[in-house]
Amino acid sequence: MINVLFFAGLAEKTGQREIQLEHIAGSTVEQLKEKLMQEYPQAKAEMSQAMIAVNEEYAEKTDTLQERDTVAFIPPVSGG
Amino acid sequence: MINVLFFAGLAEKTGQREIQLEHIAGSTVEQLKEKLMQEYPQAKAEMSQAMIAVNEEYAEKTDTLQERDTVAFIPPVSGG
Amino acid sequence: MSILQKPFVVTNERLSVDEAMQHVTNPSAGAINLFVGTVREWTGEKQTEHLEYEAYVGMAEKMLRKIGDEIQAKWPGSRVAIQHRIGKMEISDIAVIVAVSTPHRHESYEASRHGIERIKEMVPIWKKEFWTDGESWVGNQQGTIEYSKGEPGKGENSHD
Amino acid sequence: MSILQKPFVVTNERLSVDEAMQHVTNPSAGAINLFVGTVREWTGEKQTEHLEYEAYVGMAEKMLRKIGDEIQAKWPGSRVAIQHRIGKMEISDIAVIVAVSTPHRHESYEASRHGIERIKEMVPIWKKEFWTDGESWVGNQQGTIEYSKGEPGKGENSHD
Repeated sequence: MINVLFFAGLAEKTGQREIQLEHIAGSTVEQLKEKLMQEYPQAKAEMSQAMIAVNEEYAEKTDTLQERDTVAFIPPVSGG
Repeated sequence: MINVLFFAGLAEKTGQREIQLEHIAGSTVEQLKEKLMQEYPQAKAEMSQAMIAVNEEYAEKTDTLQERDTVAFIPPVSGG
Repeated sequence: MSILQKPFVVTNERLSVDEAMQHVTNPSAGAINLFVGTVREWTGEKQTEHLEYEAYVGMAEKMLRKIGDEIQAKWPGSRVAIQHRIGKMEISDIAVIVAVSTPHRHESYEASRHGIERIKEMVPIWKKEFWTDGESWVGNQQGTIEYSKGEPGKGENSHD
Repeated sequence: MSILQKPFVVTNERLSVDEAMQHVTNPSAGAINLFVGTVREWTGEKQTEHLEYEAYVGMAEKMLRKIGDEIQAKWPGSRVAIQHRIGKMEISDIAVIVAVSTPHRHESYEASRHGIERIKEMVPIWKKEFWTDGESWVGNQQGTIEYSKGEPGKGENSHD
């Protein structure tokens, strides 16, 4: 199982802050992103803009996901 | 009468913090400085390095002093 | 122990410059630079009523510590504290404090500036503006910023 | 009324960054930069035991206000407070605070930097170092700085 987090505008667009996905381990970050863009078409633009963090570190598109990873979609940040 | 102030190292060298001088009005800042360098030869180096303020504003060498002016010798500053 | 006693923190508590400064004060320091981000009322013609900040707290604190490490590596002898508030904030409230001490003044400005720029680049915190005429998340309205690859400031196209 | 309620002040009192910041906080500000000069223990091989600052107080406060005016003219919308402590100070004590608020962060750094540089150029305040092995007034030991003409930063040879 993999945990997925949404924040800010992306949480509003998906209507979710956190979801669990089975049978994703072994996919790449990019594959997960594409899957979720299909599942939440209303949030497609925001997802394509988002960076991905895996276990609280920014990840590359080609990184492979593992069982129990936490994946976070990070919309463009605006802190400070 | 003109009031003359010394600060920091210059106060230590002259042994004075404040002196009064008569018959100086009409002289330039530079003339006063030369007179005081003769009067306090032990402080000559410090005086030549000092800037002069008249009534709390930096003055030019050629400015003319007037009765009741306050003249301050400002050694190189080191605040901050 | 107040949470503000952590030098790198994302918190709902009000921030204090005195407390932030205490984290970096030390006998080797001759200069401390404190950058304080406050809630501004006017942005051009638009009036802010209040703001709300949201964060991915665990990762955000980790990234703040990483920025602190970057600064200490780049400016030897420096000490750093970075504190960010989240939740609802009113006009003039303090949203962020970057505190850096260094032996001499020049580096304190450079290092502090590096800190706030990196926060705006890589720390997962988001600001929602509540204008008098609507609300919006800041940072993605334009669609001009695309994070295509990896960590901001390291990827090839991380920042517009 | 505490003397720290004056935005431009030279005082024997301890300085407070919270109080300095209050002078510049306002709804148009999105950024506040606080530069804090503290007493450093080590300068190369030399160890400071304590410092003493002396000032020509009336003129120094006038020059601090002048620096504030310069900043407000150069960075419209900025607000400034500059406070300098005098008398005996121990390691890590705050000697000076330059507080500047501006609408955006870039100018807050620039304006604050201008403030501290001008202080070191033109404000009649002097520092005496009490080292573990002696004492000396700072600023004229080298004999390299000569103020030949008029106001520093305006005369032709005002600063080395």
